[in-house]
Amino acid sequence: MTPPLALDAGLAVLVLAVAASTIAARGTFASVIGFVTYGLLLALAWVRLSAVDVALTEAAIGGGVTGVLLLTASARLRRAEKSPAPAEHPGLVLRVTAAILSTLVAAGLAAVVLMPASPVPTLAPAAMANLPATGLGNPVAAVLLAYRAWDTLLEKVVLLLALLGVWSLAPDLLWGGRPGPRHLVRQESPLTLLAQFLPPVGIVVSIYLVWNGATAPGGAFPGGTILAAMWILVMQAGLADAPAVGSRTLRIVLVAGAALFLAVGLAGFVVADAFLAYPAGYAKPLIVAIEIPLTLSIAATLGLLVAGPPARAPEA
Amino acid sequence: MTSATLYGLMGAGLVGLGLYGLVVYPHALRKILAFNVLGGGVFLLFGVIARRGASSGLGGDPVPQALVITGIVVAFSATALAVALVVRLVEETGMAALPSDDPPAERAPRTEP
Amino acid sequence: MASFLLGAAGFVLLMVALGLVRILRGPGEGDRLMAAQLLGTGGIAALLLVAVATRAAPVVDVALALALLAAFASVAFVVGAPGAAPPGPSAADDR
Amino acid sequence: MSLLRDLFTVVAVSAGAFFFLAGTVGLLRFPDPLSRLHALTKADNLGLGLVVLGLLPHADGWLGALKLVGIWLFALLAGAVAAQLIARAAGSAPPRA
Repeated sequence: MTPPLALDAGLAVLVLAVAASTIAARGTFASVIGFVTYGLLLALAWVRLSAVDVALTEAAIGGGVTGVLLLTASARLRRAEKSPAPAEHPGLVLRVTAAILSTLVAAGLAAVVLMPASPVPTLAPAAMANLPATGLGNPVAAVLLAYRAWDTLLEKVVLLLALLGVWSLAPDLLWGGRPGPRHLVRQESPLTLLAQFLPPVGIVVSIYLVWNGATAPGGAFPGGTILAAMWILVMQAGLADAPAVGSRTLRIVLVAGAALFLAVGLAGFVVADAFLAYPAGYAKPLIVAIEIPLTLSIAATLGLLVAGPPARAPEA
Repeated sequence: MTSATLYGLMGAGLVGLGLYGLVVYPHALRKILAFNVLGGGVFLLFGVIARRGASSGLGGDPVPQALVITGIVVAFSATALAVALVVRLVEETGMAALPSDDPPAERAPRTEP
Repeated sequence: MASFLLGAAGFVLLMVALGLVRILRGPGEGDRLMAAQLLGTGGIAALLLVAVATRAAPVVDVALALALLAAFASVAFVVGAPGAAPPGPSAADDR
Repeated sequence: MSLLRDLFTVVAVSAGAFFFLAGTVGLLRFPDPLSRLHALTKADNLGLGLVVLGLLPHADGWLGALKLVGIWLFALLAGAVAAQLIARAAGSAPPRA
C-alpha cells in the first residue's frame, strides 16, 4: 500500500472506531467527547477528499461550537435528571433487528460506492467555465454565493427559524430576556486570560477567512463560526453578558445578512434579468458586500443558538 | 481501491452505526449524537461523489462540496434546536427519554396548568 | 520527502488515536477531556504534515482554525459543570 | 543544501512524532490525572513544536512560516489553559482511580 492510501485507511478505521465509541460509550459525557473528536477527524477526512472549504467549516463547527453546545447541555441534563436514565439495554430482539437493518443500509450504500456511475457525473467543468463571470477565484464560493445563492439564502432563513424555535422554549415571563446564566469573571483564572487574548486573534482570522474566501478556501461560514466561537468564549468567561433577545440592535444584526441578500436578489429583477442575478461586472463587489453582513449574522445566530433560550427576565 | 472508495465505505459504515444508535439507545441526547454521526456519513458520501467528479483542474466537484457546507450549518442549527428541546424536556419531566413504548394510558399524567 | 511526511502524519494520528482509549476508560471526566485535547494537537500536527506533503497551502488554514478552537471543549466543560463544588460531579462517573 | 534541509526536517519531525508517542504512553500508563496531564502537555508543546520546526524550511515564504509558528503558539496557549482548567477541576474533586 502506498503511504497516502495507508494514511487514508488508518484514518477511515479511526473515524469508524470513534463513531462506534460515540454511539456505544457508557455515559453521555464520554459520548459527547467522542463526538467532538469525531468532528475533528472528519475535518481531516475532508482534507484528504480535497474539500478544504468543507474541512474548514467542519473544523470550526464540529471542533468548536458543537462541542460547547453539547458539553453545556450534558452538564445541565445531569443536574436536571431526577430519575436515572432508562436502561441502556433495550431488548435483545430490538437490538438484533436494529443491527440487521443498519447493516443492510450500510451494505446497500457500500454497494453504491463500489459501483460508481460511468461517466462520473460532474458539474466541475461548468462551474469553472462560468467562474470568470463571477469575478471569484474559489469555485465553492461561486456555487454558494452565485450559482446556488438560493440555497445560501434559505439556509440563513433556516438558521433564524431554528433560533426562533430555541427562543420559543422560554417561559412567557422570560421572553425578551437574556439567555443563560450570568457567568462571573473568575479572577486569576486562565479562562479570563484566554478570553482576553484569543478573541482579537480570532477576529483577525475570521476576517482573513472571509476576505480570502473569494479566491481560496474560506468564506462566510467558517469565518462566521470562528467569530461566534470567540463571542461564546467571551460570554462564558463572564467578560460580556449575553444580549437580551428582545434587543432591537440584536434583531437587526440577526436579519441583516438574509435581508441584504434578499434585497440584492430582488434588485436582480431590475438591474439584471432574474431573482438573485448579479449585473455583469458587479458580481464580485456585490458578493463581498453580501458576505460581510452575512458573516456577522451567522456569527450572531450561531452564538445565540449555543446560548439557548432566554433564562432571565428582561430588565424593566 | 482508491482513497475516495475508502472514504465512501467509511461513510456507509457511519450511516449504519448512526442508524443503529438512533434506534437502540433511548436517551434523547444520545439519539441526537447518533443522528449527527449518521449525518456525517451522508455528508462524506457527498464528498466522495464530489471527489470522483474531479476535473478541470479541481480536486473535486464544487457543487456537492457547497451543498455539504450548507448541510453542516443546517445540521448544526437543527442540533441546537433539538438540544434545547431535550434540556427543556428534562427540566420539565426529569427524564431524558421519550416514553414512546408505553401505551398512552400508562403515561404519567401531565401536571401542566 | 512527501512519503515520509505522510507516514509521520499517519504515525502521529495512530499515537493520539491510541490515547482515545482514555475516552472510553476515563475514569474521570478530566481524563476523557485530556484524550480529546491530545487528539486535537495531534490532528493539527497531522494537518500541517499533510499540507506540506501534498503542497496544499490552504490546509494550513484548517489547522489554524483547529488551533484557535483547541481549548473550547475544556472551557465548556469547566464552565458548564461547576466542578468547584467539593463533592464534584467529576468524582461520580457520569451517565 | 536541499539534502541538508530534508535531513533537518526528518530529524525534527521524527523527534516530534516521538513526543506524541511519549504523550500517549503517559496518558495511558500514568496512575493519576495530574501526571497524565503532565505527559499530555509534553506532546502538546514539544511534539507539535518540533513538527512545526521541521516543517518551517518547507513553508512558502516568511508569511507561511509565520502562520506555522502562530499555529504552534495558539495550540500552546490552548493546551496550557486547558491543562490548568482540567487540573483545577481534577484537583478539587479527585476522580476515583
